[in-house]
Amino acid sequence: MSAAFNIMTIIAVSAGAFFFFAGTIGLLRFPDTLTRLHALTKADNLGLGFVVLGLLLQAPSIRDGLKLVAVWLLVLLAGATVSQLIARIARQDGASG
Amino acid sequence: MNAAVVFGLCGAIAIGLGLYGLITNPQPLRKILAFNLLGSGAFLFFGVVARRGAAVGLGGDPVPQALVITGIVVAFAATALAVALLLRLFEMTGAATIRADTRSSPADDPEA
Amino acid sequence: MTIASTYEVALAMIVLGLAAWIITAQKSFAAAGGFVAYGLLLPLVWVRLGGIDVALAEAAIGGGLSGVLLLGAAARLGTTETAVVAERPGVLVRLLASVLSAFIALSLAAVVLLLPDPGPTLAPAAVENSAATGLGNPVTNVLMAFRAMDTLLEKVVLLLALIGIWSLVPDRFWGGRPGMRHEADPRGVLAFLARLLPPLGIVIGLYVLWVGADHPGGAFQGGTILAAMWLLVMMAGLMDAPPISRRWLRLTLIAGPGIFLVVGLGGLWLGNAFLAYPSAYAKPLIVAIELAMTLTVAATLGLLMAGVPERRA
Amino acid sequence: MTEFFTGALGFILAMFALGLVRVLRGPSDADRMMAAQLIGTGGIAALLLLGAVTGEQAAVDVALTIALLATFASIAMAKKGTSRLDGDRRDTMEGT
Repeated sequence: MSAAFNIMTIIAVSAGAFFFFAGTIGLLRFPDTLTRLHALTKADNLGLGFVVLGLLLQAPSIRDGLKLVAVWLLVLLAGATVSQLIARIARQDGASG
Repeated sequence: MNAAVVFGLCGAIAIGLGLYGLITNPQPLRKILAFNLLGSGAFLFFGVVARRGAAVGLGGDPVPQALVITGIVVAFAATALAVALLLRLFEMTGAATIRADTRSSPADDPEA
Repeated sequence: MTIASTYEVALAMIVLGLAAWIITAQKSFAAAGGFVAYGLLLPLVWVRLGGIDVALAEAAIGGGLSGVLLLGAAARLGTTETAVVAERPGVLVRLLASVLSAFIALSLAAVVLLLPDPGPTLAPAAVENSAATGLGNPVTNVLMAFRAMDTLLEKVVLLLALIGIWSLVPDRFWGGRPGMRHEADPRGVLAFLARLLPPLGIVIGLYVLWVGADHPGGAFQGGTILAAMWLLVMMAGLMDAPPISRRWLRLTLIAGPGIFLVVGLGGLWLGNAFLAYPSAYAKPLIVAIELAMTLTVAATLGLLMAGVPERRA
Repeated sequence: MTEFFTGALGFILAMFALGLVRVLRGPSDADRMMAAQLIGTGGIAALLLLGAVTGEQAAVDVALTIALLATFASIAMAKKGTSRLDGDRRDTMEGT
């Protein structure tokens, strides 16, 4: 059972790392602010989401698991708000940057 | 090389950088930033001392760690006071400089 | 080199890269942005050094409050920047400064390499005496009992800084409301966040205070989180900063150090020493002080951030 | 498992360093804010993994604190030292 959990953890954390990679590459390579914002949200939501999922399988107690989920939810909330603020600034700057 | 050595060296360089910024940058706000950088380097030093005192199942000596927490509070209080002084200076003179002789003209500040 | 120390070196390099950016960046606003990132990274370093309590404090202050304070000041001072940059000292001064800084950095690096490893430690003494307070977190024990005088004075310093800021107020605004009146669309994204986040934040702040008895956490870290939630509500324009002349505000500001002082004097009266807790009541007394301290820290930090009173009550 | 977590930690840290390049280069404030956001999230992921590596459960509490407070810097950047968000009312009326 523990071996299966370990394999699932490895898969999930690797997927999370991949989304961080994709988000960072997008942030560096995409041509304008709004497409870069699109790339960023992938790293935020999915990257951290998969890392949390992977660690959830290793959590020693329910309380630790709940805290992990709370971290992810807080980041989702923050990400959604900040994305709005960023998009607004980008539009005022002419969305070219 | 263990964590204490790596981050101790890191703290030493941060102190050097902070000191350089504190001396050479004429903008008071940048001096405040440099001062905070210098302070965080000094805190890392305490972290090294604490780490090397790890014993009886603790990750570090709690006494230097407690001192750092006190230090962080005091550094924040000093930063807040410095920023308030700076903003007040700006409000009164229209410039943010601490040099008495070369005060720039408050041309674009309506309050001055 | 093991995989763990590779990671440590990489982390140290990023931290130093940011430190160099904070010093050399052209614009203060960009430098302050770098400082925020620096403040978000330092907790990683502190976790690695085994100081979780410090990591919590550094995350709450460095990554949160200090960053907001400095970014706000940098934005307000943005127009003055070009005039002051011209005052940059000459080449000779800069050269001397870099020699001096390099010398100090190198000496400190030598000290790091020469310090005994493992070094002298008070950890066994702290653990041995933890039974006296009944608390399981050694750092809280040091802060609240073994070196309680430091913590008391630290809170007094916070108050002095606040008095310093308040003493800058022009006479006509004395007793008024600090900082500017923030406005935001009540149906906008900021107001939405400021309604949703504080209830969660208050729970987390109290949780951090509560676990501080036996695990990393404590009054200062919890109070900082509460202060941040208060600030968020003010920044979203949902609530105005209170006039500084309000009695409840003044009472909150002195509650923490006040109770600390009363308990300390009680220790003197009961025949032990100043700040000596009677051992039967050590834990409840410390928890009471910490609760009052959390409220005081939250109020003091919030007002330190709000700044000089600039409007009538 | 510890080796794997440390490796993942190093990888995310490397991504973090690349994201910093964007903060430093800008060019616009929006780009800087995005990079700051990425750094916050990456830092949280790194802390969670670090907690798993060192077995230090309280690292999650640090991550929780950062998750709660990382938004503040972004809001301060967006407000640019003024009392209101630029174009606030107009934007929301259009249903964004």
